[in-house]
Amino acid sequence: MAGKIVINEGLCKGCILCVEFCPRGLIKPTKELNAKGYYVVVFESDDGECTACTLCAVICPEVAIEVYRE
Amino acid sequence: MAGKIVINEGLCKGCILCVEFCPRGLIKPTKELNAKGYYVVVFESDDGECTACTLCAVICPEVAIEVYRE
Amino acid sequence: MLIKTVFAGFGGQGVLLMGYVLAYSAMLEGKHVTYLPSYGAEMRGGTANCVVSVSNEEIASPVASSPDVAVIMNNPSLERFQNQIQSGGMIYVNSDLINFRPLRGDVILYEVPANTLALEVGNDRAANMVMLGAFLKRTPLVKLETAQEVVGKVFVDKPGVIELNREALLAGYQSIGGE
Amino acid sequence: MLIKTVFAGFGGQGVLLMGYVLAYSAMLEGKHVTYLPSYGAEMRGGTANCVVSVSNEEIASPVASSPDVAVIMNNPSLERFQNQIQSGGMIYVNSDLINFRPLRGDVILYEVPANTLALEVGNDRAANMVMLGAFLKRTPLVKLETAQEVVGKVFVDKPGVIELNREALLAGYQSIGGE
Amino acid sequence: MKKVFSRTKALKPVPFHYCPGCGHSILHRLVAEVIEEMDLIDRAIGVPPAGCAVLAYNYFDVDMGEAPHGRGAAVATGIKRVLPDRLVFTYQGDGDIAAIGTAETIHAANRGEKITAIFVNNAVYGMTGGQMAPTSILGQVTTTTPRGRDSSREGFPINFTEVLARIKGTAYAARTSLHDPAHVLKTKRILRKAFEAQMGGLGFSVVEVLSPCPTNWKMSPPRAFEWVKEEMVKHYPLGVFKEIEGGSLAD
Amino acid sequence: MKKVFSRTKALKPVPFHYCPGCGHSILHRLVAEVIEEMDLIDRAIGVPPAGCAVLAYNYFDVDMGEAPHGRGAAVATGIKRVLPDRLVFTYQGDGDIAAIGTAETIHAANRGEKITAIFVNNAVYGMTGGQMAPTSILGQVTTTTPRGRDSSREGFPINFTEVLARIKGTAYAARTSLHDPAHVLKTKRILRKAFEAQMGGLGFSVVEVLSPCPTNWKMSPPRAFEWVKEEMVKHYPLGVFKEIEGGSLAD
Amino acid sequence: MSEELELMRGTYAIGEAAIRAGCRYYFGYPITPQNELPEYMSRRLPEVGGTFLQSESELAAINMVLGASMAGARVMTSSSSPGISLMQEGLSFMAGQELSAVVVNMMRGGPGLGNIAPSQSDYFQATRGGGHGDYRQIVLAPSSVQEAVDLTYRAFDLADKYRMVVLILGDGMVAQMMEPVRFPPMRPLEDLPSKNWTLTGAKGRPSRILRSLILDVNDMEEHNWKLVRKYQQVERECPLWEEFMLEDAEMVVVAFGTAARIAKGAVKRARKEGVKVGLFRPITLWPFPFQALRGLYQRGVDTFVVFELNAGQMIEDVKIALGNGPQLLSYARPGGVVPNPQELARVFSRLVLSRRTS
Amino acid sequence: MSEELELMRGTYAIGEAAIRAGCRYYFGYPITPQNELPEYMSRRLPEVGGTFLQSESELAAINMVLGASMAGARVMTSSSSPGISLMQEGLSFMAGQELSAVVVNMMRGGPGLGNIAPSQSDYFQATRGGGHGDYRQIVLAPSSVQEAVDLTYRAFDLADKYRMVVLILGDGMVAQMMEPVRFPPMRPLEDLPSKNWTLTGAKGRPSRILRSLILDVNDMEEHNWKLVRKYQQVERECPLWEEFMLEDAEMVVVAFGTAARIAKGAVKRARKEGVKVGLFRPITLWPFPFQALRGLYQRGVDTFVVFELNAGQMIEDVKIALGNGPQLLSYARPGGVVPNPQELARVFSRLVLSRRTS
Ligand SMILES: Cc1ncc(C[n+]2csc(CCOP(=O)(O)OP(=O)(O)O)c2C)c(N)n1
Ligand SMILES: Cc1ncc(C[n+]2csc(CCOP(=O)(O)OP(=O)(O)O)c2C)c(N)n1
Ligand code: SF4
Ligand code: SF4
Ligand code: SF4
Ligand code: SF4
Ligand code: SF4
Ligand code: SF4
Ligand SMILES: [Mg+2]
Ligand SMILES: [Mg+2]
Repeated sequence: MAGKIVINEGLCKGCILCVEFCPRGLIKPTKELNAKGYYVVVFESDDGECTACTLCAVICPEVAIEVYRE
Repeated sequence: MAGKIVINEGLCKGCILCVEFCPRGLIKPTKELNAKGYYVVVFESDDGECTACTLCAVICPEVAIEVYRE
Repeated sequence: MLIKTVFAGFGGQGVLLMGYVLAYSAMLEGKHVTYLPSYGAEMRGGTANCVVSVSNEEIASPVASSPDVAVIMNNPSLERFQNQIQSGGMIYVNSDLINFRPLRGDVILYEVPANTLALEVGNDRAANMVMLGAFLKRTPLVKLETAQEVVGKVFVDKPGVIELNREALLAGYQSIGGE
Repeated sequence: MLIKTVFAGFGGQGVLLMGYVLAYSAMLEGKHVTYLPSYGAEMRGGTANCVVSVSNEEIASPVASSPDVAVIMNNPSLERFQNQIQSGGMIYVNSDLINFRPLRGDVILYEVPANTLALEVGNDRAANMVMLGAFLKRTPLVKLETAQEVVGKVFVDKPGVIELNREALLAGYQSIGGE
Repeated sequence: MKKVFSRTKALKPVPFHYCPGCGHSILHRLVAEVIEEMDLIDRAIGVPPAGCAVLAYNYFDVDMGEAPHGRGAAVATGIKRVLPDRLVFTYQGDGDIAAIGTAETIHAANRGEKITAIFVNNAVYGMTGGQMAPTSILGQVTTTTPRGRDSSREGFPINFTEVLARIKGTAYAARTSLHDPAHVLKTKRILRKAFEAQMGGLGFSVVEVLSPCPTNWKMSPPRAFEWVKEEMVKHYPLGVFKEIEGGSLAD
Repeated sequence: MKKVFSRTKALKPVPFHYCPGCGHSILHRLVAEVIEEMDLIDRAIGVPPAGCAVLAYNYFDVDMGEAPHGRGAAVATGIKRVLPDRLVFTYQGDGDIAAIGTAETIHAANRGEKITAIFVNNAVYGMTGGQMAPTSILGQVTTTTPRGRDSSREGFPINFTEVLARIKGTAYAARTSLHDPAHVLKTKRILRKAFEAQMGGLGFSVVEVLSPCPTNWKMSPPRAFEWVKEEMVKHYPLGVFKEIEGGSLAD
Repeated sequence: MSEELELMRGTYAIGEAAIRAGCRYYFGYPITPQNELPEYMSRRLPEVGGTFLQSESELAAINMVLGASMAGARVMTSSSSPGISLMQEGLSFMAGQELSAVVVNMMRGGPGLGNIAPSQSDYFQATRGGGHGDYRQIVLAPSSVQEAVDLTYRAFDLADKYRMVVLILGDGMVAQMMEPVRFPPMRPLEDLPSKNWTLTGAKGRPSRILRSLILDVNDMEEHNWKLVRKYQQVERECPLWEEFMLEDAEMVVVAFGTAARIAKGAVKRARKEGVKVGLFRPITLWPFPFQALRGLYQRGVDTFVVFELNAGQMIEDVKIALGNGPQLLSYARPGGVVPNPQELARVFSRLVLSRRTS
Repeated sequence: MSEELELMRGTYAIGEAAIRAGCRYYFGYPITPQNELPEYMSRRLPEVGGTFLQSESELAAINMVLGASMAGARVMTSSSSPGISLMQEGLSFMAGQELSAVVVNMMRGGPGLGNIAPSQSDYFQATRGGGHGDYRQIVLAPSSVQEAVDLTYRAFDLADKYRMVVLILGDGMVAQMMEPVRFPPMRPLEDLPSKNWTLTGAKGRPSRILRSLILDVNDMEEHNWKLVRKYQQVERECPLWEEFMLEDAEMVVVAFGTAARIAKGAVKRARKEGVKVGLFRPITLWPFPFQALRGLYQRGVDTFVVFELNAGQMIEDVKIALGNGPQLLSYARPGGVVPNPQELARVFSRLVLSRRTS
């Protein structure tokens, strides 16, 4: 059941809702600005930590997250 | 408790609601037309029959009935 | 010649129908015709009227501020229209229901006991057609036969009453003396 | 001389306040002035801007299709305004937040590390006043002192931040070299 | 002999223009009587509707100001906010209040405006000649429902007073009827309650009155009164749906 | 690896213009996903509002036709009566549906129009800059209630979905929220129910969605989501208020 | 229905003409003096598979029309002055979205509730657009029941051709009066022009948007100019008018609708008394027949009287048409008063007389 | 507040001016670009014992205004184009009932939703009455924040004096722009003119009726003529305009509001290049300053350009004023585009040049 996510930085608006709602705490805010001027977030996970539960994607307002499962 | 009513013929529109609702049946339709062209009604009562219950006046849409009591 | 007739009475008396039969007949006879009913708040309280204009030429106004002829079915309508009629015009009154007469000397008055006559042919609800018949005698804008034909069209859904109404037209027509 | 300046950035960066302090100062110095903020849907997504026009004469249009000067607080605003500035005009950028530079050679660019300087005087929320101070050095539409006076009026309900903002103005002013 | 029933002086001494047997006439008298009895003739301001009662200002001997069709609640809001100590009431037909005036009425109620809506439900658009009203009952033939009102096409008769009763700012909401003298008398008591709720500053009050329209129903007046009793009351139960006590509106 | 979450093709491949953390964006995706899953992309017609979602037509990849502010239900009625087999939905803010659109919405519901209203309750007028909405809660400071909403002046937060649930032509009425992923998922299931009620011809359906507006609430997105959960849900209980089964609407 | 003459009132005739033109949807709200039109539609539309819906208000009605039009239908609503005022926002939206529909306004007298007598006081509203923004609607003003039929029948084609709202502007007289009429044939729905812009679900084509919001000012200007060009095309292609006894007229009466009908009678009367007067009757009020009217002036007529049942509205268009060359007089009767032809003929005679002596 | 100069945005300034003029009631509904006016009123009115109420719609707002006006208050509402369209029925009623109020329209571009940029495309609606019936409203068009203050202050007196609605017609520019302003003094409520027609309860006087329904056509006509006479009085007494650099102008630009402001800048620029152009700025759009404009023509100006931020609406009034004598040109920019003075100056130069050569 291991998974991973891919964040589309261009779409991200830095709302950090994914950060807030990832039950495993795998997404982190950064001080990186994207082209639109938002601080993007990063997925930081060791293999297997992400369960591909999709909750981050479910809450992401920008449809910026894709989720993959083994 | 004897009473009587006075019908203002000029106001009467011949709807016969008073006729319908007088519990004592003291008001009668006629074939008399008033100036506006309506068939007026008459109060026909022997002394004491009318109880001055005011129901005829209460239902009369035209405020055409006044009620008197001994 | 342009003749404007007002038909007036209570709502239930079929005054609009009188006008309609006249107007329809005029159309069938190839005349120019307009029919203008009263409408809206004017009808509150149950009175109704219509103005039928018949002419050989295009008709300018369907309104009649002073009609040539009035066919009147009740007291309030007579009160309202008696002084509007053209000098030299005609007033037909339903003498069964109207208990006063116009004071004017410059109009011709026809008294038609319309309810009585209608009862005689079978039903006093046909009093309107009696009045129309009487009207056609002295205001021959259309032929009696045309009106009778139209009655057939108007009551196409109630064939039972057609004959009655035709007879009522005739009774009214015949009730007025002279040619 | 009519000078139009656009102040632009994110909503929270105090860009409207920069413009307001400039406009107010110009008013106090007896100049003609207009201040036109962006409004409505334009502000959705959190960006904001305003145009301040200062002149010795009546001002026709408060709009600036090509401003003389731009004071820019974030990337998207620089992208949007960099090509609108008059040839020969000036662009002040907050070099702490803006990670690219306009390609044009025909404008004068001032880089102001506004957040850093603001932090130095006490709080990086005063970055806007640093930018305004810098702006006033090379675009001396009003005196620095006037702007500092206005800051006192603007923050009359928060006296605690007045001094900070005055110092930020000064820090910005001094950050730009030359006279 | 003592006069025990005579014309209230809150009505001007002029005959009504309404059709014979029309409920509007009865209700006018009741409203006027209550205004007189509460001694509010010189403090009442009425807002007549577009509808058969459009000429209500010819009858009520109090200040009256016309509203566009359906906007009575908004107009009354404007008056009342300027003159908070006056009695301000609207008089509205079912079309007026429950069709075109839906939004204004619901929001005046929701704001708890201290006004009273007198809502005459005659199940048709009377003035315009008997078209379907929002309150026309299922199966009822009107000039715009020649096949009878059908819920799948024309929707349902709307119980608007119940809707208003559930709005928070409503202090008093009741439905009553005019179909016989007893109900006429009851209607009067209910009108008084509604006015009292207003003058007590409790909130919005509404009284729906089931009222015969013999003309558009094409019935004799006695038959029309019966129809109210037999058909309308079935769809529109009588009663007081809400009555709050002094001060209890605040959340 | 298998992709288990990707963008629905009922959304055009363009970024949203909404503020960071705005509920509109989430809800757009949900609606689009349901349309795709029900295989209605080529049979859906949407009616966007005036409101922050005015540009919804830039995102939904289905036919979209604009309505004047508040008139969504009337516009959708017009569309649906012409094309009875299409999915017709409105997307409306709280101001749009529950203030200016009150009458149109209630009467569309009352007629049992086979349309679905998606009603985004963010307790403010978002697009115009954060004025009081009919749904603003008591005490809430907005740009037109600088002292906080006070029921005696500004009336009560209106529970409009409950009002609609009690209207006879309503087949489905529910309130849901976006304040965490679980509720987002639940919202999607409820949207599907509402669309199914429509396509099943059962009547009017409405889904009220409690939705954060970080910008006008002046909160960070996470804080705004919390506020929905803690404050809004108190005033606006979640749940299905009405759900009728096939054919049972007829009286 | 047959193609014989029938005696019909204006409202019914308009309803029937609409149905024959392919209209299958009617949304509206009662108001005198046009109640018989929705009433007719409520009976008749279901017979032809159409939909009649009595809306909760005029505001709802025009927005239902807007929706039905987006969905591609031939659709109609009708009302009278106050109700039409309530539709102004919707009409502006329909113009912005370029939607077609037919709207009937049977005008009444006075601002506010006024009265229900024949009147023409919504001329400004109809021709200038009572709603906001730069837009126009085609305004057709019948003066007989037959013309009401013919113009209504045509209105739907115009509405579809130009993607515009067409307004039939009448009054209680045209609405209530019965006259003999002959109907044009029933249009089979299959023969109606197809539309490539409607919202029907994106089946086999990209999804569509119909909207009036255009945030970018340059795009908005472009859109407005596009509308203007369309309106200019209509101004070239659509003006309609009637000329009556104009050949040798010394004075021309300009009047439309009911007023024109009365004026025609008055012209005939005045002619009998040797007064050389003629009638110019705009049938389209927008586009106003400027050219044709100007032509009369160029042909030498130097006195014009504008007769209208309002306080003087169309006279502005006549002024614009004629400039300050000719003598321009106003005979205006606001409030529902319909003078009779005799009275009007006297006015004309007096005017011509005073013109001769001056 | 002091009588010093303040830097204030148009919406706030209008709100403050209204309060100083004695306005204590505001009913309105949000719409861009004038939201800050209701917002200001929501803060400020309670401070002076007044009432701010956010209504459920513009329809409700105008009818609340109608009610408050009947009750005798100085009352105001404000909106922008679509919202003003929704008020047309109410405005017609207010005219019929002769009620006074001040209504602010901060216009936006395009029909329908359009956009929120500065535009002048509600000129027709404002000056001809978008509602039904024969009626007018006084229309004041400020072109600076100070003028917005002065006109608003005056508007309440005009409204009371003539028992009319006074419309302040601006746009996003006037609404949103800040400029230095000086406020007139606060009017004590006791000093406001008393009214003998309001509904306050029939205490010590006969009961009163305020209505617009007048069923009898002759009475209705009488009422309409009474309104017309009042409007004629306003036409005599109230026109306002500004003349700028007209003395030796070969060409006159006619523009109002925002457009006039830009035009003034353009005139100055063009003058610098020797182009003899001047500006005529109507301040009251109704009554339009016909006489004054005609006077210019009589003084010999033979070329007029109408510059407006719409597709060409005021030009009709200019045509009516000038007839077909002078050369009349239109420079119209619909949809919210505000050209800059430079651009406009070029247009003027070109026009004057072509005039000289032709
Ligand atoms: C805006 C507007 N639309 C329509 C009308 C026409 N109209 C007048 S009264 C009325 C409805 C009357 O019905 P109701 O409110 O039930 O009152 P009733 O006459 O039955 O007492 C209508 C539609 C109007 N005056 N104004
Ligand atoms: C007739 C009309 N009035 C007002 C407006 C301005 N307006 C646009 S959106 C809106 C309300 C937005 O609030 P809401 O419906 O709650 O949607 P949100 O933006 O919060 O999603 C208003 C008042 C308008 N466009 N049209
Ligand atoms: S899929 Fe689940 S576990 Fe993985 S990052 Fe997203 S929220 Fe965290
Ligand atoms: S939820 Fe989406 S938009 Fe928000 S921070 Fe995470 S990836 Fe970015
Ligand atoms: S008072 Fe009573 S008893 Fe007497 S007539 Fe009237 S109803 Fe009959
Ligand atoms: S109730 Fe009144 S109006 Fe009716 S018949 Fe009796 S007296 Fe006449
Ligand atoms: S139509 Fe009906 S409601 Fe109207 S007055 Fe007549 S009976 Fe009364
Ligand atoms: S203002 Fe609020 S509702 Fe509108 S886009 Fe921003 S967050 Fe969303
Ligand atoms: Mg009714
Ligand atoms: Mg909202």
